[in-house]
Amino acid sequence: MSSLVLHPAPAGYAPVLAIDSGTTAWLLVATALVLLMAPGLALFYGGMVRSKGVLNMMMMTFGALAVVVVVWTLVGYSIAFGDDVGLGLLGDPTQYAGLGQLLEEGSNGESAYPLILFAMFQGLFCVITAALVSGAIADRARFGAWMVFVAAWTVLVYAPVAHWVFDFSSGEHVGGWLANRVGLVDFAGGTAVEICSGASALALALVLGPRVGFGREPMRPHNLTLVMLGAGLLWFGWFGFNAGSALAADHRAAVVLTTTLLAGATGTLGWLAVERLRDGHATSLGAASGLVSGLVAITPSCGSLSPAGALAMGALAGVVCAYAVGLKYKLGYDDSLDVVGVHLVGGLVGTFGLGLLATSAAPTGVDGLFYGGGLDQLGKQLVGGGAVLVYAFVVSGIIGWVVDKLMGFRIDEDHEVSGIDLVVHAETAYDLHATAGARSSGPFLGTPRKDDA
Amino acid sequence: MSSLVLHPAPAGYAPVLAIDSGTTAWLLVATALVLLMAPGLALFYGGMVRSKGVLNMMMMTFGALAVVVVVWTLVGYSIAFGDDVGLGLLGDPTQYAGLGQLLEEGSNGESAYPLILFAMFQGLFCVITAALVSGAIADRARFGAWMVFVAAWTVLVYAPVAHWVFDFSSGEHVGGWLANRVGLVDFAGGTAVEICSGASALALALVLGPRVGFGREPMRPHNLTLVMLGAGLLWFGWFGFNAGSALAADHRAAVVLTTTLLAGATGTLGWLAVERLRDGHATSLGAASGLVSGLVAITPSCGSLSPAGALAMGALAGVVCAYAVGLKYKLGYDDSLDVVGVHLVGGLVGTFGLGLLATSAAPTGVDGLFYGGGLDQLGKQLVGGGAVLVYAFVVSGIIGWVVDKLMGFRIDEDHEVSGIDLVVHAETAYDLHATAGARSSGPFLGTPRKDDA
Amino acid sequence: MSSLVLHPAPAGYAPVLAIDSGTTAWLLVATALVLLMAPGLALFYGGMVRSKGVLNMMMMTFGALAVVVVVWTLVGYSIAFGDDVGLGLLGDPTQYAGLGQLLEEGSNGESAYPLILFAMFQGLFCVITAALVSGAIADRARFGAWMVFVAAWTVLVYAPVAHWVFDFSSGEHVGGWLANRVGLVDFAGGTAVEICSGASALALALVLGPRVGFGREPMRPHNLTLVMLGAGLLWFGWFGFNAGSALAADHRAAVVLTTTLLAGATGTLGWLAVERLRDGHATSLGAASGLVSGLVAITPSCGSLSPAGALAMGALAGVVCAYAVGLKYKLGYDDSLDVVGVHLVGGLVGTFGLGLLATSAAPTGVDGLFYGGGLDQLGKQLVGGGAVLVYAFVVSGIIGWVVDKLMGFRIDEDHEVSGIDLVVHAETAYDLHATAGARSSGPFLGTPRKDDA
Amino acid sequence: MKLVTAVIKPHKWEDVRQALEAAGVTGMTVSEVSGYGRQKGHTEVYRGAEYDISLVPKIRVEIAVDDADVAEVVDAIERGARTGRIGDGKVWVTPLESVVRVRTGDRDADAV
Amino acid sequence: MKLVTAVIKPHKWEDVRQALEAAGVTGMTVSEVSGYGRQKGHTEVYRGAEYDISLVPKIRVEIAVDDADVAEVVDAIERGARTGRIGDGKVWVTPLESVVRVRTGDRDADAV
Amino acid sequence: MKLVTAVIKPHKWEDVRQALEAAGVTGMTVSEVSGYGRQKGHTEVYRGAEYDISLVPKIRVEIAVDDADVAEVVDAIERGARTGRIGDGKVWVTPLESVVRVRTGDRDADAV
Ligand SMILES: Nc1ncnc2c1ncn2[C@@H]1O[C@H](COP(=O)(O)OP(=O)(O)O)[C@@H](O)[C@H]1O
Ligand SMILES: Nc1ncnc2c1ncn2[C@@H]1O[C@H](COP(=O)(O)OP(=O)(O)O)[C@@H](O)[C@H]1O
Ligand SMILES: Nc1ncnc2c1ncn2[C@@H]1O[C@H](COP(=O)(O)OP(=O)(O)O)[C@@H](O)[C@H]1O
Repeated sequence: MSSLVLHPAPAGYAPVLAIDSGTTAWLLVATALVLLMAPGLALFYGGMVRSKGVLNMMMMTFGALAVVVVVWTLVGYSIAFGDDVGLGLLGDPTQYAGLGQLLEEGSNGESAYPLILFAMFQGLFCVITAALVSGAIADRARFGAWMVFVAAWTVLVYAPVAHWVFDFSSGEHVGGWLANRVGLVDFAGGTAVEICSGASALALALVLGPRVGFGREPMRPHNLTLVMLGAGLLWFGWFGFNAGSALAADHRAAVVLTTTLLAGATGTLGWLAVERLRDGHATSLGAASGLVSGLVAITPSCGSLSPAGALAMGALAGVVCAYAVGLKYKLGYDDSLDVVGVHLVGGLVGTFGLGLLATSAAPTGVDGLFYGGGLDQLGKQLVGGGAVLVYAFVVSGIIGWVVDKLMGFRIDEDHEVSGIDLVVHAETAYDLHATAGARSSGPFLGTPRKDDA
Repeated sequence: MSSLVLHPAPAGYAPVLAIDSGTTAWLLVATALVLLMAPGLALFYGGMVRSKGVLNMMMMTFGALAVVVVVWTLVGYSIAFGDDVGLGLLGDPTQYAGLGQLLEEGSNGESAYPLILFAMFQGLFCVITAALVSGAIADRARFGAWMVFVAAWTVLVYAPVAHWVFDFSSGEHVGGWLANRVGLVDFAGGTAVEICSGASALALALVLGPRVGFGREPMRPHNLTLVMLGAGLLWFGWFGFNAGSALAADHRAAVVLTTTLLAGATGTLGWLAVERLRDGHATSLGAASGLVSGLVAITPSCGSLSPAGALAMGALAGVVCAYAVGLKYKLGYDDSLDVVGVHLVGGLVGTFGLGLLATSAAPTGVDGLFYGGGLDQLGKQLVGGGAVLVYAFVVSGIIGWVVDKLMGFRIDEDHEVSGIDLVVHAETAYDLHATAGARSSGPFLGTPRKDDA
Repeated sequence: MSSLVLHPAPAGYAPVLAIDSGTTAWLLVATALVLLMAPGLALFYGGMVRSKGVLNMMMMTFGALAVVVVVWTLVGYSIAFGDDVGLGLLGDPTQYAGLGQLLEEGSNGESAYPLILFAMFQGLFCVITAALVSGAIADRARFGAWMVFVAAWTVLVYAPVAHWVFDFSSGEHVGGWLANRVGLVDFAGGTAVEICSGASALALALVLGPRVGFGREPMRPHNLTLVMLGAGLLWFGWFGFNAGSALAADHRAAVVLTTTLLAGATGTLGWLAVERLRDGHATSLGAASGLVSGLVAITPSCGSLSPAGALAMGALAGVVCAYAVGLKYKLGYDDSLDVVGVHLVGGLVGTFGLGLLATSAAPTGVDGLFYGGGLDQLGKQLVGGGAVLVYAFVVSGIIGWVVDKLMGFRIDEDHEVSGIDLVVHAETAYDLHATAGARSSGPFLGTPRKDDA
Repeated sequence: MKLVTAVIKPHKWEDVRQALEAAGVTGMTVSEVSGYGRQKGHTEVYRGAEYDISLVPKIRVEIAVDDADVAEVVDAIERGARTGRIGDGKVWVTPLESVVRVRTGDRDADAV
Repeated sequence: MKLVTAVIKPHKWEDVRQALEAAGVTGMTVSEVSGYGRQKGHTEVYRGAEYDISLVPKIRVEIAVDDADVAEVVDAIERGARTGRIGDGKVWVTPLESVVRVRTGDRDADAV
Repeated sequence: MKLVTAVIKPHKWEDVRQALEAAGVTGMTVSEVSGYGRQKGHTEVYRGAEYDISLVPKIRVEIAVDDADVAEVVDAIERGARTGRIGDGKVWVTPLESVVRVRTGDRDADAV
């Protein structure tokens, strides 16, 4: 059944629609795919830290997943997709609070898919964005503080930004300013997800300060097979993220899947080419990083490019990000796992690059500078990207600062040196020795000891 | 295309249906997702044992997968979904023997999906249930004995229970007693999968007895990154398990996916909260365990709760199971990986809790005690949960005992100390040293030596 | 919506079709599933080599993924699915060059799915086939040479073979000789993927020669949990590979999914049975290998067998391949990870076995020898399998030889002993020690040193 | 001062540790090693190819002790580690010229 | 010749290496070990069950040196490894009867 | 009794083992260590950041032998381990005061 809805919001003026089983099937799967990006990211990040911090790294993603899902259900979805309460800045926070309203009504007659499914799909975008931020503060954040940060950030940063970017006006529903007034094109979240996570990450990295030994001690990835596996799961999940954003199982979704595949491939090749020429070796971490860079850049532009455009966009992102990750050593901020270098920079490449490479033959129907569209779209992209960057950076920084003052965001230096897994989670990730277990005494279930964490 | 069938059995009184491509697409994917739960579980369990037993742990899942698929095809599906041969206890074992009957007929005119697909989807439920059981007998079961147990258990335990719970009467087809006469609500297997696996696991743990050193020697998880990865894959697959049980790509499936997501999130938070307050640390194993607890409890109730109900159900399960896993040390049975504490207890929480928290606004249309439905549904749930618990425990115990007498279920104590991987599978999982391989002599393809196993 | 197209090419004489959302949803997912087979394979292979070569092994898959996607977009798809330029040997390489032609037209009125999606789905088949080849040359191939080989091989080997096997004539479109003139039945690539990869692998193994210490030094798998995980992901992805090849979400896809599940199960059991009887132990590597063997053999035959036939086919493949992997020690070629023993042999079992076991009750409607179809279909299978085997072996050998002459395909012996990860990629996969990182000096971003690679 | 080195079976480590504690030993250094001797290794099988693993996992314990305590320490190890089956391991004693505690600079008897 | 063996905290390895380099030591052999002593291990918690890990990670450094250099080498290690907190480790010295460089067959002083 | 300790290249372990077997050595203790010396390590690159890995993997073999056999054992190791290239490793010999076989309580020459 051909697609009957316009992307990405329900088309209010369309005839009353029944739920379409094909579209619903695809959205069910796409939602599951985006969920899978969470463990994918946990592995991608977890493999990149030292073995003494891998569990904490994974826990920041799993923790974010749990917290965001709850907060999103309670209030986040309403802020993002409720009727605008003024100026396109914020949705009505009470409109869908708790999501009970969506339990019975399958469709509002304007969508070919169940609205509650849309709410979950969008909620998982928030999860991924939050989890991405954690890459900047590896090895040194108190877990409780992180959980509190994520809750506040969901309400104050992500949900408003999602309203701006993803909430299209339709019928009597009024949405956000970037989507409807500015005319920003961001198919699957180059601004709301990538730039937002990168800018928030930079703010947090500054609030927490660098790891003990940053730039001096080696902090090389402890398990690159996890990184590669994580990258693979991310690519797989990204199909749901991007092509799911078409909100239909139609030709447009197919085009989006295509550009997502192509940009991942050339992102990989672009980064590897830089490494080969600059360092003499093409590394596996480079392949994984380039892949993600390409995917980041195609996220906003996946519905606006031709196959050739997607190949170019991916390659561009791969090359630019390969250089951008070196910045932190020069500027001295410890963005531990390069959220800025990959997601902020890659997000900017994709969001602005769309202004150049977009072709109206693609689903979003917009022409960029190189396709005769002039500077018009580029201007809109600059406004959208810039606004999200500044807002996310400032508000995340404030939240981080407040959390730090209230409860302390960072663990002790001693604990950091010992290893955060041990101190905060009372666990170590691996015990692979032939003599495993031979070296400790047995389980004991009694009076708990409360240490730091 | 909106859903045309009633859950979960074909509606015999409905007009003759054509196969719906959207529903079929979703069921194809859901079936694949449930398959993926098998490696997910293998990793989840495998990471939790000591490194000397991880391969055996994974092999018990892969072995169960292979055996169940064959036995289910030959006879299991018929017992579960064949016409009842009396009292709602058993389907006709010959009716679909070998499944050749389903090769040509796509639909019986009562289902919007191919029946052979339904047979596979249900068969994989049996796989997961069997594999769950293996968690109770880590590190000490003979592999051949396990394979024989699984075959017998599929026929004698799972298939009958599935008939009771999942086989709805329709038209001339008469199904099982719990679904049709008692009116048990078990959307995706809180009784047939969770309680059944937990009770069977307890029986086997008692038959085999505790591991050498249980409660004295430390037996801590050897690789928590595998556990986290496994938990992630399980959550992803669980969407297919639960929302696939809607047997349609419609609003009901969307609601089920929603409750599944929410309960997993609050299950995680519930368990972590207990840990933080009781032990002082929130652990990654706790996050993974809480997640699974929440998913277990939502399995029967995923179609009966509001979003708020799902949040409550998950949290409840996370808290209760966090305490329940300590029972084994008190009572002295070695349920090695807490199948009882998580699946039996979590399954009971979900099955009985549904009697309290169900709302008729949700797909199954039943009101629990808290929603003005009185004690009626709770009573049905108690009967259903209790019947499955007792039946699975007794029959699994008998099968295990017979297998033990016939061929010996347990490996030698010496072998257990050396490590089951080495002795039973002639393998070790890891060789990560820089000097890998330098310490053994080369491959030899000749006269095999037959040792134990 | 029931399937409206014939497998596997658009049916030109059918009425003009609209895109079907259910079919499109399934193809979107199937394409994602085939993508996931790439990391699945990378893990499966990566776990099987020594720890000093795991990254290179994974990089050969990720590299192939990136290169093939680009080459396929530029020209591969056109060669495979463009209008035949003569004798059924080759499609018109310019017809869809760059795929821009498919950006706007959703369907050509002959397919129920977007054509650009079909192009991506097929492109990923080429990715998997290329990546499979790398298993034969573990631990010793220069990465740049591999990348060049893959590009040439995509154009000269895979794309033509795909044209022969997968490009069905329809309307004015003329396809390949094996599919249309010979009448080869190869549902999902027993010839184009399995035999082709196996024969290419054998050729490359001969071009590069054996690893230092082959047959003398032990080279045992360094991480069997990765192998098991990889096998699990492969099975999951294979559902997309095989059932996606139905190009519709219908009863035929359901049958294909069924045979794929069953053959994987009995493949596992077949291999384990051989091991148990021959060596005395059932190993996890055996389970993973048997699973893959069963899946390989069902790939061509998944649309032609009854459930019973699929059980038999899987078991046969498991048993035959368990013996076939020993050949390399006897014959002295170093097919490092048994691409020949599993994929070539398994592909032959499936392709030829179809001539015996096919039943016209299954989707492809062909009867094999045992079902009263005589020798007719077997003959066609022999021609198809033989032609692909010879062509792939010869042309891959020539490409490999040329690459070796031009740039050198193999790394130095010294480097091979040190470990290819270190030398070619300047990385090591694991640093799991408690003292991780303590033993090297910190990061330095400056003048790169160019070594070998 | 002497250095007592023991190579023992991994699962006897806890027993040895307790025996040493009873003998008054408060410090030691432990490492994972592989043993080669009368106790044979095992065979592993990968895709039908057999690999002979000749080494077996052991734990090595090193203890710096006063000359006077050597006999008691060796005795404690023997008691803790003995199973009576092949592969129980070895204990050997080497002369030590000096021992230093890094934290304080204490020497010899004061250092352990 | 003497063999100097040092057991130190892992994160002091780089400092020790530099101190040794300054003292003219150009070769050594390093291994990962676990220490048991005054510095206590930690407790890990898995599903509510507590495990006492009594061993702490250490690095052992072995250096064969000329008799004349022993004092300087021990000194360098002390300087590099000392933090003043419990668990800084031990250094001990044993007599060596001979040293051989495998590559050349050089003996003793020529061999290190 | 003497303790012969050899630090060798990992891929020469099999040759050394065979040479020792030929020399009548039936027991030894083996461990994974890292070497620092003339043979330099390598550079690894992660996201453009270079890390100098100064240590190279080695295998250490310890053998308790009768005084009479020391020369032959050292010789066997030299033969097995030598490639003539930098990094072949070291062998050193220390005096042993006693050796005990845990299983039997046998001492010294009877214990190895
Ligand atoms: N000559 C030796 N030098 C050093 N270590 C030895 C020697 N002989 C045996 N060992 C160590 O002692 C362990 C036990 O020795 P083994 O011969 O197997 O049994 P047992 O000591 O009971 O006779 C070996 O695994 C090895 O680690
Ligand atoms: N008697 C001993 N013999 C060998 N090693 C020892 C001995 N005592 C301590 N060690 C080693 O020295 C390390 C530090 O000792 P510890 O008692 O913790 O602190 P400190 O040396 O500061 O008093 C231990 O972890 C252990 O590795
Ligand atoms: N003074 C020393 N004390 C202990 N071990 C040493 C010493 N010098 C070298 N080694 C060990 O010997 C190994 C080889 O030494 P190296 O200087 O690299 O080569 P070569 O022995 O061929 O001159 C080193 O990796 C280290 O393990």
